[in-house]
Amino acid sequence: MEVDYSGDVMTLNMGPQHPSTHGVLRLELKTDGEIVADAIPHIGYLHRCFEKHVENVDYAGVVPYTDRMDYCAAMNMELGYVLAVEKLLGIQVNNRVRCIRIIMAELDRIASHLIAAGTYGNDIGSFTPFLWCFRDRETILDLFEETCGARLLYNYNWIGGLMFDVKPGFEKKVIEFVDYFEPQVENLNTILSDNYIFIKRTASVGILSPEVAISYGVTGPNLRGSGVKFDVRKDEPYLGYQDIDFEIAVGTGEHGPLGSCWDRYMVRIREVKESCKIIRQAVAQMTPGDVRESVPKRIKPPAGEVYMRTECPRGELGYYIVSDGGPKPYRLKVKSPCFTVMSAFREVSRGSMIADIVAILGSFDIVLGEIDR
Amino acid sequence: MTPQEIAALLTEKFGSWILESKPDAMNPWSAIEPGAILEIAQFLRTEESLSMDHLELLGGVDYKDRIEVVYVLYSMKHRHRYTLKCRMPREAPALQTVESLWSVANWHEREAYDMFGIVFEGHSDLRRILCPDDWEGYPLRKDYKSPKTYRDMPV
Amino acid sequence: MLTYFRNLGLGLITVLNSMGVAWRHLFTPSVTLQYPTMKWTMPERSRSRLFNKIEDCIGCGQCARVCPTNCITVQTEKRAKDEPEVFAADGTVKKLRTIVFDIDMTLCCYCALCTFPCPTHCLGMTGEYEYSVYDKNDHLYHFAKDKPMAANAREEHVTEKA
Amino acid sequence: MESIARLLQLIPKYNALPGIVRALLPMLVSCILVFALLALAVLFLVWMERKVSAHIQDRLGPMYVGGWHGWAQTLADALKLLLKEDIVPESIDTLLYKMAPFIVFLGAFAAFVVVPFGAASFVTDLNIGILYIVAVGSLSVIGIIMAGWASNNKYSLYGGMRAAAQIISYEIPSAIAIMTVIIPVGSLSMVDIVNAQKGGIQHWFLFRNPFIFLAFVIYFIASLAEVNRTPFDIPEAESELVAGYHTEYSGMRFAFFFLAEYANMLLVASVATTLFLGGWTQAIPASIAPQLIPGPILFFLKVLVLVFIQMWLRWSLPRLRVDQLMYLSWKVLLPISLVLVLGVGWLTVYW
Repeated sequence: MEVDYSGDVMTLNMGPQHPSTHGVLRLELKTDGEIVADAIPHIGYLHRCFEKHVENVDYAGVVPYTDRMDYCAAMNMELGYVLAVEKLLGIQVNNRVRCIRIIMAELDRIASHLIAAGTYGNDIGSFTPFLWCFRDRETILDLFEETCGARLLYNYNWIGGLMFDVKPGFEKKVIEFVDYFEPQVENLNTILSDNYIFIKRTASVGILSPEVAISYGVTGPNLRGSGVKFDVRKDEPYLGYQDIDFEIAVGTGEHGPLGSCWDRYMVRIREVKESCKIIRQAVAQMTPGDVRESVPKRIKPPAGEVYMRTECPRGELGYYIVSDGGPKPYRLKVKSPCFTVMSAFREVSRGSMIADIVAILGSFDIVLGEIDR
Repeated sequence: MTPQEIAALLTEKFGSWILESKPDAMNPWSAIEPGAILEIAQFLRTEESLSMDHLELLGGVDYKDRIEVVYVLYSMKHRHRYTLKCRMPREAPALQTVESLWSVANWHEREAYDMFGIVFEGHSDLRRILCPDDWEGYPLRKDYKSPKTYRDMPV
Repeated sequence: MLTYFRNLGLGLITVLNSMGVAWRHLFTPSVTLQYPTMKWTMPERSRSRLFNKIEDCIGCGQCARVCPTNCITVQTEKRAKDEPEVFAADGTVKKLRTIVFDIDMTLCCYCALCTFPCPTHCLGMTGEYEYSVYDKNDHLYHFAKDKPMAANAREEHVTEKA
Repeated sequence: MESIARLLQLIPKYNALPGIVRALLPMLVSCILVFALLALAVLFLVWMERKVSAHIQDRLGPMYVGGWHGWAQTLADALKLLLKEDIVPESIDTLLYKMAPFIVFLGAFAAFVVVPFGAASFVTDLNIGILYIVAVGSLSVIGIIMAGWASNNKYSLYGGMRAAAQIISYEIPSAIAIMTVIIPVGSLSMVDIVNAQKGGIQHWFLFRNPFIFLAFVIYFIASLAEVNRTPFDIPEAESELVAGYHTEYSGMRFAFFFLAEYANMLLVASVATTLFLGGWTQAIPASIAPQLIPGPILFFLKVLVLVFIQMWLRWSLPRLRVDQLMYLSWKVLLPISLVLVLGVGWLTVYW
């Protein structure tokens, strides 16, 4: 390996094991002093051959595997897969399952955004919001554990229904949590989002212009941070989102150019408030019914293919399933939102400083389990 | 525009290159001539009535007799989606890259190369993305035998 | 010049605001649970360790078939006609004798898919989460109690590990 | 120091010792006394930091070691660091690597020789007291750069370079802020500064005139940067540089860095109290009530309040970037401190 001493460009390996790479990611930084000339991401350290595994596990057994992809928002990952197979099988679920799925997905979105906001504070240097966010997230995890028994990887959404029905009094606890949680977001705002040092560190850093974002296929909060109003729940409503009214939080570029790290972060905080609104309406729409009503005994979908996309907290998650009529999926391709955002990272982070590399990476809120699958 | 109109527009514009199209399937698609992917993609992207600016998914599928690359395209303006499929022989699958139209294709094509061995001509840096760089074989092919050891470490 | 002082003032005010929030949190009660002394009461449906009441198990092998990670191995043996009748808890006649019922907890992904198809509901997930061991092989639980009677017994329902 | 010298007279055959020993011995004993007091204070400070940070973050902090609220936690940590294996990477610059912690440690502890804890309880009364502190305080920069360079690790090199730039550029505003106090007093000696503030709260420099009040704020911010505390803890920024200049250190060497950081915090707080908050003098005016609480206790309470504010800042503010840090020092603190010196000079002359 010849080493080129071509001047003062130093390659610094922000290696797979680094406190702020949100997982096992290696960034090869070509630095000139503090300025980073080029940041080449190397992924694949957490590749667990999800798509190969899935080819010899039956349809119902794939659900625990989909949890393992984006372990911070497992409920939404399951939901995407389950909706895709239901579309393939042509199953319609009753209203109760629909509402419980919306509540669980939105609670999971809040939990995932709390991780994003907490770790982002950590990356910028303020350690306290991390602990506050995780304290609030614990209440959500308790709700999940009480309903389906697991705290992180649930396997709660089944094809055609749910594993268990929610316990009586679950709705009251959810409303209690939402009422307690909404003012807590203000706390987070005062210490982090409106803090002048935080604004100076993030407001003019990592500008992702709308054209570059669309061309790189960036979706979700990262795209909405650049001002593009695009949300799968509004764009192509699934699961009954059409009769729930909520706004799409879009970056406004208050503190500096549009599409900066601060906008992406602020979109997530506003989205959490929207999720609270959605949960309240979904709880109101709940009707009694049997949750395992339309779970098929043998899952053997007809030969064919389907592409289904859902809005997971990190972006637009797409499942492309090809089935050959057998009990096992013939091919399952997952379109992971973090994978596309990571491909845009190199262009966004050119010419920024080392401290900004960490800020940009944190604002993208990536999970390496989903990138490497 | 409904998938039927898109299929009709495509067959009318490109005629011979569109081998087969199923606009009323659950996921409306049409199979195209592998060599013509760049022109058709260019047309789909720049045509005002289509303006497919969001390449959602670019994935390889290994049917035992052929290898297929699937392009799922979506238009943010008109909110419609369409899928293109290129069918290639299993031995030396090769395609032109669409990286110039949608930069998202860069990493997706690298993954297709890594998993299926599909060579994309004109790609900026075509190398393996998920597996280690010196990994032999293409894992997602149906006839793939996983090696017992990798650099004499048991796999 | 004006923005210079405005930024200075803005900086000072927001810094003091965030310090105020931190000050208020000094007096909010802390939420840590002192683990060894105070334990978390596991909710009724919590899923951690698998347990199989082998007396009820009729050796059907449904659980092994459904498990996505193939961590259950079931080997059974036909029960001879002259033997006394043996019944599972809910009265089903046990026609097979399970000679091997192993669950490898290191492979288990805690998805609880195996607990649903079980006809006699003998396989269940308990709330027990403190079962760490020094040697990995100790996580291979052997639930079967019956010994293989007929030495040359043809094993049906053999669901080997895939 | 005189009281210790008188104490030593009582030792039998003390006068038989040669002259030089009789001169040096009291100095040595008082230094060891101050060092012991400081080590104790640092242990208490580490425990306090962990408890303050815990309660701000709704946690409990150390609870088990040594009974009530885990007071012996730092003792246990110190013992652990003592017994921990001291990994020395092999391709390092051994001399610099081994010297670095001691120089940083030296810089922090040598300055306490001049700090007046009480009326008569200080080690020496240098007539250039405050200048000596500023000089010795900047000694630890050399130690940090040595550590950064010697551990042959790109991250610690970054940490070392950033520390050098930060501490040097923040010494100027803090030195100028100190000058605003020396102008009214007229002498550099710390004891004179405290004597000038005797007799109640209205004599404290903090409230003497608005310029000095602002100088206190500037000095406090600049000293935060000198001690590498948030929002200026860039040299050991956990999220970017893994652990900055002390990445490669472990065991006892890391303990020296850790102790030096807290000793620096204590030093900066005690200098601020002596200059602005009237050192060991009482807040209630002497006319109403004579000085009941002994000097050192009062001094230590004021230091504790300032240290608490430093900790409180650490757990509520994010971290500045390097160029913003330089901007703050050169473009904000320096001009304002110059104006303050002008103001104080004008006030003391014409008023």
